[in-house]
Amino acid sequence: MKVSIIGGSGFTGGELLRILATHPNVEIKMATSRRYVGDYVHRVHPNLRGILDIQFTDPSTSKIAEESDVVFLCTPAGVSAKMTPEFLEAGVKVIDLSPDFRLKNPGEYERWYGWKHPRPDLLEKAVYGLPELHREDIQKADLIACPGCMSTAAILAMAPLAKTGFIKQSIVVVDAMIGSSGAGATPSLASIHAERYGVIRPYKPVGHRHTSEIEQELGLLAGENVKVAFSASSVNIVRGILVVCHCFTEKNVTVRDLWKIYRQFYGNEPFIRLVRDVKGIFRYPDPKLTVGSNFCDVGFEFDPYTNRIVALAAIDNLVKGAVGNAVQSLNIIYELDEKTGLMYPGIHPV
Amino acid sequence: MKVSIIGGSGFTGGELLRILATHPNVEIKMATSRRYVGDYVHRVHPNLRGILDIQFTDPSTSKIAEESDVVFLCTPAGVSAKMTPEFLEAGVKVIDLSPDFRLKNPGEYERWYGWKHPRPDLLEKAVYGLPELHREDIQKADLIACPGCMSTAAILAMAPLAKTGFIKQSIVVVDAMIGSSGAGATPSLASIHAERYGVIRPYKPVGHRHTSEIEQELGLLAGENVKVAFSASSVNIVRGILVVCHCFTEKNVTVRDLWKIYRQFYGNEPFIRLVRDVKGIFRYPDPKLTVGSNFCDVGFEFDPYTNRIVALAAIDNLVKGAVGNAVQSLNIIYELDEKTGLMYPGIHPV
Amino acid sequence: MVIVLECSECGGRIKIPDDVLEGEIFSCPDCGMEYEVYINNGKVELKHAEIEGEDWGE
Repeated sequence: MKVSIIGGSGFTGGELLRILATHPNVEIKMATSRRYVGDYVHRVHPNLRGILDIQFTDPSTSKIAEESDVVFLCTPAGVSAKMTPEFLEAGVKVIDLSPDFRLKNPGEYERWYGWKHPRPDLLEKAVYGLPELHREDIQKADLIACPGCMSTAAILAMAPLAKTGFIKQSIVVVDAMIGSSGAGATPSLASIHAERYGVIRPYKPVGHRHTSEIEQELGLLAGENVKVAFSASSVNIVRGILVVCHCFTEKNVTVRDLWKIYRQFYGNEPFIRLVRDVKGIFRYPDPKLTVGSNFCDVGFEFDPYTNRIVALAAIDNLVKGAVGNAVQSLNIIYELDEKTGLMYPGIHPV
Repeated sequence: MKVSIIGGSGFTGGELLRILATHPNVEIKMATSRRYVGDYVHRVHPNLRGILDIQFTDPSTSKIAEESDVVFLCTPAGVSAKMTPEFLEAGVKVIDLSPDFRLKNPGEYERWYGWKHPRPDLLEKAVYGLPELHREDIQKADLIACPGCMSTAAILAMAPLAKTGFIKQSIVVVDAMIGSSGAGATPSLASIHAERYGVIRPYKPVGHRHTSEIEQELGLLAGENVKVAFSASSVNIVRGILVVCHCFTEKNVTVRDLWKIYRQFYGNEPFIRLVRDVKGIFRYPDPKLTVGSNFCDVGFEFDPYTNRIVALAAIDNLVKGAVGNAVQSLNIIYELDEKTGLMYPGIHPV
Repeated sequence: MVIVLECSECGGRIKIPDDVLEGEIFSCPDCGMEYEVYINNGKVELKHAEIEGEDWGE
């Protein structure tokens, strides 16, 4: 199928080009970039030198629509809300990696993004692009809203617990730790090496936008409202997210129960790996072990001292946290094997 | 074809398993490890969880020979020299990633390794496994000696200059900078995080063993003895090698001449990328841009002030510096497309 | 149809569509040097386009 990428010069756009370059069923028609129009993509994404021989273009939406079956939008917040309607009207499927269509309730955009959504009618039509939770809807969708990177990790860590009633009437606490590629390629004083290197920087201890997505999805699973106390800190890596989720429960739980709950929920999901080893140096999920792969490693532990289930998840924020969900959704829409073009082993050590 | 890996628990063994796991023409029969016999490989190589479902074994050489067409030896110095003869007698092809058969001249082993080679007769039979220089010999070989990681980078950086007489009667100076994975997985005080992190550590300023290989191969190209002043320092990355090679010349050279010399030599080699950009932030080779890929990025510059050609090369020490050459050689021996199973785009940023 | 011109910096091959307009910018795939197209009595030719200096670190 013919695909185009809007906003091909950022880290997400580059990662999408990397994955699609070796995807057997995809023909990349266009990769757009206003800033780098005319440049070869490997000038911005050096890992693609010798792999992709195309240049960035900046055509009109209608030109892109003419030549593409599917468009991926790797655009900053607010851009996709304007472009998507045009593509949908032209019969082009949209896989949006921006936040513009993730939330069902327009009011939540005002609260978390301070932004009045221009097309609330489309929010109902959009499907939340997390295959492990919405496979059937994705299959029939024209508009996919890919989840935020940290939301992906937190939701996947706690989904089995939400489904089996372990997140009832209580607040869950989520600490997310993320690498520098999560902040994107736009330079800022906070992201220059001398300032960013070696930090453990609580950059959003409260009010992080991903909270609303996590509450939305866990709420659907739990069948009632869930409140999430979310804090995000950046750490001294480039790729990777670890979430440590604290779920308090009155029920008594054993590790065996947890294995059963997580196995039942994730069965044979191709990209979820349950990691709770009893020996060795890789006992719990750790993003270092997922770099470059589409795997989400999920783990858990029970703390009898505080009656707390600790749910853990580790992903590569650029792959499973962004383009992995997008390409999985593409595979689902076109009824391909979901693993197509995504079954990379991670790079270790790195 | 059926392959087995001897010494599968080290970083090189793990990287070989990663590449072979998705190689379409390979069936992995055995991965041996005395220390981890019976363990699943993903206990030692966590990136392979969900990718490879095999356990480490520790059978006799004859058992391995029975079941394998090719064996890869990822063993410390001195082990392969004992094992290889048995495999060759059993008609099994050997691709040796250890240093035991790299040098043609047995005397060099005494000088650089302080080791009397037990089977000097096999040194003539062994082919130096650098496809860009020895493709025809590799095709007909039963015993391949894969080059050292830093030798690979230095040889590929200077080969075109050696061939065109730019390295005549003069000493070349080579500064190699390498990541921590180059030291292997055996723990030592020098490699614990608190001591290894953030170093720029000249660990072998003189007398590095790879010197002999570089002199051997450049000498063959130049048609006369070449002397290499080699220094190796470890830097604050995990994967990657950069070599900066200083070649002094009386001839006057322009950048255009250098492009011509390097293009002529490397023509359309699948894994060599010539990198000397005039703009952007990726102007010269940099291992950060090759992580996880089999590419060797080669660049150059001319310094009229000291009449010096600076030749640069960057590789991933575990891929092109080790298993990449091994798997390329496997593809050549079995007359497959040399790119089979190796055409990964690197991971960027990482 | 595409015409191929040689990059004066590195000798690389620059592919130019034959319906190119005067003043269009093309860059060499091998070394990134940028050129501006000009039509010299019917013949498509390249001249150096100046590259705005980017931040290149040190």
